[in-house]
Amino acid sequence: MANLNLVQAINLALIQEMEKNENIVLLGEDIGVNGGVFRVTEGLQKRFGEKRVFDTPLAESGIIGLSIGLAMGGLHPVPEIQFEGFLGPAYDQICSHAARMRSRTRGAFTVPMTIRIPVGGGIHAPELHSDSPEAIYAHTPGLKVVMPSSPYDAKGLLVSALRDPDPVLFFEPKRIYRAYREEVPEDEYTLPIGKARTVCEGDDLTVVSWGASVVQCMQAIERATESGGPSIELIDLRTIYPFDMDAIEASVRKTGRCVVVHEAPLTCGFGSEIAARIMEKCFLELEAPVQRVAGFDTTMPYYKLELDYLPDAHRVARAIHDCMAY
Amino acid sequence: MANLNLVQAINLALIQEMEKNENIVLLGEDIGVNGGVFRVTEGLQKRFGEKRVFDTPLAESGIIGLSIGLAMGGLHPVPEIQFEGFLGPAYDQICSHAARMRSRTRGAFTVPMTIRIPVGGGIHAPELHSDSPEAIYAHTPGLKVVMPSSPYDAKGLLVSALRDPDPVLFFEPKRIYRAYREEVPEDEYTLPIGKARTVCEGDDLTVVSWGASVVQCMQAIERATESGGPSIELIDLRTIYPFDMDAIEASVRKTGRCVVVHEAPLTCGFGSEIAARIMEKCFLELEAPVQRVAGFDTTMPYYKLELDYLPDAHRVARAIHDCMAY
Amino acid sequence: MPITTAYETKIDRISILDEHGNFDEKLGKGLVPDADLVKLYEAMVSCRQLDEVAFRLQRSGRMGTYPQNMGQEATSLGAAYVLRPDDWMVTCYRENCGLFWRGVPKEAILLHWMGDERGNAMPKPHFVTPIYVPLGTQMLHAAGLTMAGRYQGSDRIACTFFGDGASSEGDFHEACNFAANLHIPVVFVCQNNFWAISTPSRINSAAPTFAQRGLSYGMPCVQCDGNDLFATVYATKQAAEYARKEGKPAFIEMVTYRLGDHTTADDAKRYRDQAEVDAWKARDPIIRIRDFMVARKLWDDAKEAALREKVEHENAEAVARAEGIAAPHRADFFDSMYAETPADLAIQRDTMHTHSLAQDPSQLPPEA
Amino acid sequence: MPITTAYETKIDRISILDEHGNFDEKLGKGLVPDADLVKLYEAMVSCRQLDEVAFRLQRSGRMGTYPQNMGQEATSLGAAYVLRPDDWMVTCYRENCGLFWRGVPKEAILLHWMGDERGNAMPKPHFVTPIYVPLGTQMLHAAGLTMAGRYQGSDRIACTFFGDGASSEGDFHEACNFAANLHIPVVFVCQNNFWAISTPSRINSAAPTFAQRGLSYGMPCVQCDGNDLFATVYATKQAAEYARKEGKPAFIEMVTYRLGDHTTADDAKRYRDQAEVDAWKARDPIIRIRDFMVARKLWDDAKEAALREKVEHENAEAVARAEGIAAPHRADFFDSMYAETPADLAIQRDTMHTHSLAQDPSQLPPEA
Ligand SMILES: Cc1ncc(C[n+]2csc(CCOP(=O)(O)OP(=O)(O)O)c2C)c(N)n1
Ligand SMILES: Cc1ncc(C[n+]2csc(CCOP(=O)(O)OP(=O)(O)O)c2C)c(N)n1
Ligand SMILES: [Mg+2]
Ligand SMILES: [Mg+2]
Repeated sequence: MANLNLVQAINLALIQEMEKNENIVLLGEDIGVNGGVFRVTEGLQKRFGEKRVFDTPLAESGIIGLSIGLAMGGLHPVPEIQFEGFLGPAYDQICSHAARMRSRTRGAFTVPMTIRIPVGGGIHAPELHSDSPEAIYAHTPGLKVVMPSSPYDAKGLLVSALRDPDPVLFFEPKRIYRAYREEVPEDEYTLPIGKARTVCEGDDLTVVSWGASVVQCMQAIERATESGGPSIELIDLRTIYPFDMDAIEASVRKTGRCVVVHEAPLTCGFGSEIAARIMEKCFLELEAPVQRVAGFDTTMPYYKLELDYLPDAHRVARAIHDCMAY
Repeated sequence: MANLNLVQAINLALIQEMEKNENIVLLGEDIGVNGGVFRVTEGLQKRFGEKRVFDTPLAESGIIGLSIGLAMGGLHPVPEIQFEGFLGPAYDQICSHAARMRSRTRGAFTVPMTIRIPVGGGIHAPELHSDSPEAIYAHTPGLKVVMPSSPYDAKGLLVSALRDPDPVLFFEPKRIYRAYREEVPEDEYTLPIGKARTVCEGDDLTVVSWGASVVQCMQAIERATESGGPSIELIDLRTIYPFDMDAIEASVRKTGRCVVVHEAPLTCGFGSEIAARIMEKCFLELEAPVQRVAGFDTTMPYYKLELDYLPDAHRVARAIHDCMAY
Repeated sequence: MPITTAYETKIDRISILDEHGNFDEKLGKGLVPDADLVKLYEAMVSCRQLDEVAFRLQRSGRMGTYPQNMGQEATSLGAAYVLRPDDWMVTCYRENCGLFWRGVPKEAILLHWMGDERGNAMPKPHFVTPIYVPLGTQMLHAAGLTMAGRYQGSDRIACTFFGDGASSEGDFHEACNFAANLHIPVVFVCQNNFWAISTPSRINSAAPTFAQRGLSYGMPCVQCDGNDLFATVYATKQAAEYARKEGKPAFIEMVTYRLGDHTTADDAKRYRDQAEVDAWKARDPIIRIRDFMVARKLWDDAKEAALREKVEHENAEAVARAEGIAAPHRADFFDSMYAETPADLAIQRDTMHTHSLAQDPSQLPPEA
Repeated sequence: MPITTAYETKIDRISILDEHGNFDEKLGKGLVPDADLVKLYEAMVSCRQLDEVAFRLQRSGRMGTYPQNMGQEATSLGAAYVLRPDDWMVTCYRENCGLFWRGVPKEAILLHWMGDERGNAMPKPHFVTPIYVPLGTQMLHAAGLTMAGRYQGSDRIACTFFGDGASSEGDFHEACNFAANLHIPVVFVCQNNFWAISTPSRINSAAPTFAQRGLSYGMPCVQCDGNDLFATVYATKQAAEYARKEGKPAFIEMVTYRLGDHTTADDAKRYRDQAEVDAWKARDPIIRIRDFMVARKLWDDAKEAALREKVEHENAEAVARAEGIAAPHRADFFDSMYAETPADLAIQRDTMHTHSLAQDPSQLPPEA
């Protein structure tokens, strides 16, 4: 049992799985000697050698396209895309090939691959270093999309991804890479892809979120509780696709109210899918419309204004208030 | 007043606007001598010369990237992407640049550009020639997304796009390129981007759709009406972003029931946004959960099974029945 | 010296059996044993005949859009003949002749164009990938497949095919660059058939050759007559030996010509002159080999007649197998998405024609 | 002849004032008038000093991540000196020296790195584009801007800069290919500074030069000493003249070195030896020109001291202007999305801190 931050938990998961499974290889920009710009792969090239951990040319489509070939050839590549803003050049290889290979070849070729991607805002970074594109990939059948919100979850979910026979986009919220530490077992454990986590239980309202926003939600809930507010249940989705609708449904059937929180733009963000499903599944139990607290329908602003863009505890609290008052 | 199909209506709109505005230039794969694989640009190179209508190298990112530069330089480029399945390589130029240029330069550079893209299934085409990615771009702030469902609308909307100061993705449903003809005025007219069209009025239920699916909806509604079913209002969204929520809201407040229909996969398709908004705006008036009839969360199958994938009149009718029976 | 030379290079052009029947003994002697030559010829004739059959199938509504290979048989066949059975051959959609040589069942290709994914379920032992639709994307997979093989201890290489048009895609550049810099032995074969649908090759490259596309990456580059089977064999042999020995990529431009329309959906008369087509008909790779064999008494009209009959029969059987396959099951496209179908997707599958998607079946009245 | 030559070429390397002070009169004489040389030197010194200021700003939390230009001043400056004021200069993020030469206000660059979009509102008359973050993407815009200019009847060309790493991106290939085949006069300048963050340039190209990246497209290619201002001026002059005259692109590799960390977020000691850095310090483009001017009595310590003072003062003022600008308004990022803000977006803007997004205000009780 060690006290680790999210970066260290991912690093540990990679080490342990690479020792178990020699088909796992890591590739990407600056992940070798440099250990990645966030140091997530620190020490791995030294430990596993240049055949298993290697730097690539600076080309994201190439990184993913090569990885697809590696996966078709029987390995489990773990490409790192340096920032989510640079997924764009790889969009076609991910959506036209990785997502389709199994289905278009009726299983003759498959793409077991875990794409690691730092995601989200709040770290004062330059342009295109602060976005949240998870909904784009959740709308693309054939992919799995994971976004942990804690070191413990990160390790357990990454191990599952590294053992998954299908392509997984593993989004790492950079805002909480080093925000806090928690106990993370050295011993092997996995967290199932597709299952949510109930962070705290409550009876009056359900908050659904994922990634760094979960932390904002916890703050808002604490305040609400301190000030004797409603009893709130917080669900951390953990995986965006497949997503744990059963957990959300059970909770909202109980509470009758729901607030969804994410950093990505509102329109067609994944919150819209959750809101639509809740209506479909819990229509008769709903006491208020599902509230969405999300990024706005604008480009993520440069860092001087980024905190005005990102959902924060205040906006979450306001949504809880509105939803309860409805 | 001429009787035109959708291809001819677009061709006419291009001719008329190009004659008015010499800053409009057309580019893309095989759009010149060949007139495009769907013949939408037939005769335009002959008419306007190779400087205004030209074939490009086979590279979609290049086509859009070059167009962005042309637009920054003061022209209004109209790039054609041969099939929606080949938008992938251009995703980064569209989302990282075209969508952001105005905002990231605070208006110093803008990208007036109309990207023409044949979209959707139902024509027995090969792989990646039958998809519906509109939600991906509706989730990307800075873009406008248009999809006409008739020759008349196509001309009016395209003229608006060609005069719009911001980047517009103009999706052309290939399934109805030549499906039918209708009266299309020779004279100039425009249809505003962001306004929906009420195809037929009704009191019991609202159907919202766009593109080729509108035709499927009309069939379903006819049948329902013939068999003395409910009175149904059909709204053709016409533009996916910005979208006409006022029209939907007004209709659903009246009917209390809604079915949304689109070809794209269900999860995080644009139907989810509409469903979520209806709940937000019309919660107290809703008598049943909004029903979504959409493509499934799978890769679009090859053509032997494509009709099992695409929403058809039967599935729309079933949804209407379910929604009314709720 | 203020001006020095930073780099200098030269690209060869290989031609062994030219369109006039001139045969270069020095390069050509012993390159292809007579017995093999006959088999290779038969393979080209068979592929050509299947092209005609496929065309008729499409016209009669029994197949979707189909891209004929006519005129380009010698490119992929020459490569397939040289490659080891366990080398990867990663192609686009105009390399039927090479794929069939490696044992890919003809019905697989037919099924693909009949709109049936089962045509892509390529039998692994052939070390080939299915037809690729998005241009320029497959070469990166060729590099990955080869790197994986090396990782697993094999000295397998890959040979990947793409067109003059596809070489304009960014992924082409990235694939070449990755292979060169990460030392992945891939033979890149650009099939320059002068057209990308209606776009003449000069719009895809203003350079004197496509072969020089490989110079950026420091690869050995060569151009060869792609309608000369001996030349495609020779060029691929040299490139493959280099790649396997050095563990590095090589680049070949095979100059050929698309004798038919781009696909059955295309009408080439709209954009190219018949004179150009006729000139290339005279350079047909099949005629060239037949004349060569006849001159050497390896072939005669009787053999030709027998071959025609055999080929028509075989191809008819392939069509029968393709059309005889059971209709795909509606559920197929759900169950092939993931190793394990997610619960929500299973519900979509099971209720696809009985309920509307959004509906929780438990809340439903029976269908009217 | 079965083996003929399909293509042959040679790439020159230009060096005029080398690191030992050797000056080639033949190429260098009259290339840069003494008066200009002094101004160019002052520009490099000023740019270098701003780099130091920016570094301190970042360390003291007054600016975000910043990429120093240190050591590469002569590349973009040589080009900017040659270009016509109405030629486009389309850069990445390490070309401050050239941009300042063209009159871009220093505070614009500072503002960008201070997380303020107003730093990107480049004044049109300078014909420059703002800093680009996604690598390799700007060269296509350079091609489009140039094509638009030609369409409007101007003979304006563009000069676009990118790094050794960025040349691995697919968009680089597409930009070169479009410019070559559609006859767009763009001068492509690859700044090879041997590193892409921690990635050595050999991983981005295994070829002997980056200059040969241009051979694929049949462009004239040249390599020059990027730390030799005379060489960058000479190479750009030749390329620009060719481009303007022929209406076609040209390619230049400028060999230079990044003396500082990749950015203030980077620690180059993790991946490169100090010895390598020291060797390059001896090739500093600024020192080289200073020694040259001193030897020719164009410069002395007094002038140097005066310049330092002037530069520090000017740069301090630029910082003051950048930091003195009013805080951006929250609404800015809504109102700059479209020429006309959509109604729904206006509601998001107006209610961003008073209501939760999903809520129809009309249905709301007043805030608690
Ligand atoms: C990425 C992508 N863009 C466009 C297309 C549409 N398309 C299919 S074939 C073709 C022309 C291909 O030309 P070339 O690469 O020379 O191959 P050829 O058909 O001549 O064998 C085009 C544009 C595609 N399949 N993929
Ligand atoms: C498309 C894209 N991928 C990755 C990055 C992250 N990144 C920023 S700078 C850099 C290295 C660039 O190296 P090079 O092109 O040689 O330019 P240099 O920094 O050496 O001037 C990387 C990988 C980016 N900005 N854009
Ligand atoms: Mg071709
Ligand atoms: Mg560099």
